[in-house]
Amino acid sequence: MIEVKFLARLKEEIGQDSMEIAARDGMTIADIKQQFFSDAQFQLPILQALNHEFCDETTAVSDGDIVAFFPPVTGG
Amino acid sequence: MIEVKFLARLKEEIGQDSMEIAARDGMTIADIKQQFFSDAQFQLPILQALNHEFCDETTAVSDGDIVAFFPPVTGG
Amino acid sequence: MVIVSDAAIDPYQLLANYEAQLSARGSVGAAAHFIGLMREFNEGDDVVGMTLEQYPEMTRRALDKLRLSLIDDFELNDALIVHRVGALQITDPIVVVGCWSAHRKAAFEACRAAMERLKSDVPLWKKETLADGSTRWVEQNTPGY
Amino acid sequence: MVIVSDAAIDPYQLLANYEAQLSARGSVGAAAHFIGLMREFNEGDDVVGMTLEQYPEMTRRALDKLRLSLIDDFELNDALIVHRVGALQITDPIVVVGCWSAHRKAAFEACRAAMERLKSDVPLWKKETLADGSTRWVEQNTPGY
Repeated sequence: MIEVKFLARLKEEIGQDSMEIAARDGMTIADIKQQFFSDAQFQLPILQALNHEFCDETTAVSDGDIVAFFPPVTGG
Repeated sequence: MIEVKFLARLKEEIGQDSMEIAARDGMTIADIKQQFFSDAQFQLPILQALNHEFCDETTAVSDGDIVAFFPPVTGG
Repeated sequence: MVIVSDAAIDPYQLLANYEAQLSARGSVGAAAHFIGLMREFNEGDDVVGMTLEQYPEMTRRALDKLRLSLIDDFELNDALIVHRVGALQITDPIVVVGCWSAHRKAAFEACRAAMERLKSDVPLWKKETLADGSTRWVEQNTPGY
Repeated sequence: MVIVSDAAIDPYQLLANYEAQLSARGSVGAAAHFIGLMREFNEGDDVVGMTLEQYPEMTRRALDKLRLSLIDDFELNDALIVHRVGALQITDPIVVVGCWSAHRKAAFEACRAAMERLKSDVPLWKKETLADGSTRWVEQNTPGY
């Protein structure tokens, strides 16, 4: 399984902070993003992290990974 | 009279921190500078202030003024 | 050092304490510090409160990485980054960046770069409460340059 | 505020106290501070002591002018400049510049500009004591940009 996390505004829009999905061969971050954020309601850009490191959409994911989606950061 | 002050390295090189000189018609800072610092022993540049404000050499001086000479500043 | 705090912070106490324990203090000629404070306005609106959300498993790691990048890139003696999370009030310090170096150029540049990197590389999000009780996510950062 | 002090100063206490009494604190979103500290080396030599000479009738006036120029040029909420004079020891703070503004860009730029202006517009001179007991006037400033 892959743990998918949603943070900040996305957590509110998705309505929960994480869920698990099944890993598939050749799966990338973009595949997961498509699954959750294809609706127009989601403002772009949406950023992502794999196992707590920023990454880009083309990054491959596999069983046991933790993927997080979030809006551009606004700390500081 | 004009009070002439020497600061920092110039005070040491002149050997005193101030002296008085007579004011003359048409006198400028450059005239006083020439009087004290024509010797090669004095490293240039030498900066100046008139009545506690930075000024340039062409500034006119008159009776009662306070003129100060000093090396480039190195505070901070 | 990196600190993520859900309680109020005292920037000057943190900076003073951290500086006091620096090794090789005699080689430090410059300290440049930045403190971000909660304003009562943003993008033209009155703001009465703010919550800073983090990605807990990632925030500290990202701040550690940022701190090491500053020390490396600007040859600092040391750096301190402290960030608030949770509920903040007007005038509360949000972030503290402290940079110590031999000469002022490096400290100034590192401190400013720290804030830009923090605003792109660290998973933190601000949610503001406005005067009418409504809330909104801050969508973009004020330009730093 | 401007302070010229012939006694040791505590930069963090000075900054904390000054910030606490700022008017309209809720409009302050950024504070950028610089502290210059006495290093144990300069231009490749070991330094054991330093004396800062001033032009007493002029120093404070020049610092006041500098402070007002910063507030004007960078639209600061406020600024604090503190400078030591007299005999300093290794690790002693020499100068403190505090800049408070609505957004970080102004505070950063004002703080850095303050140090450059201070190093050209304020009548202060450093005299170093080297390890062998000899003294020398500092002839030039380290580049700030």
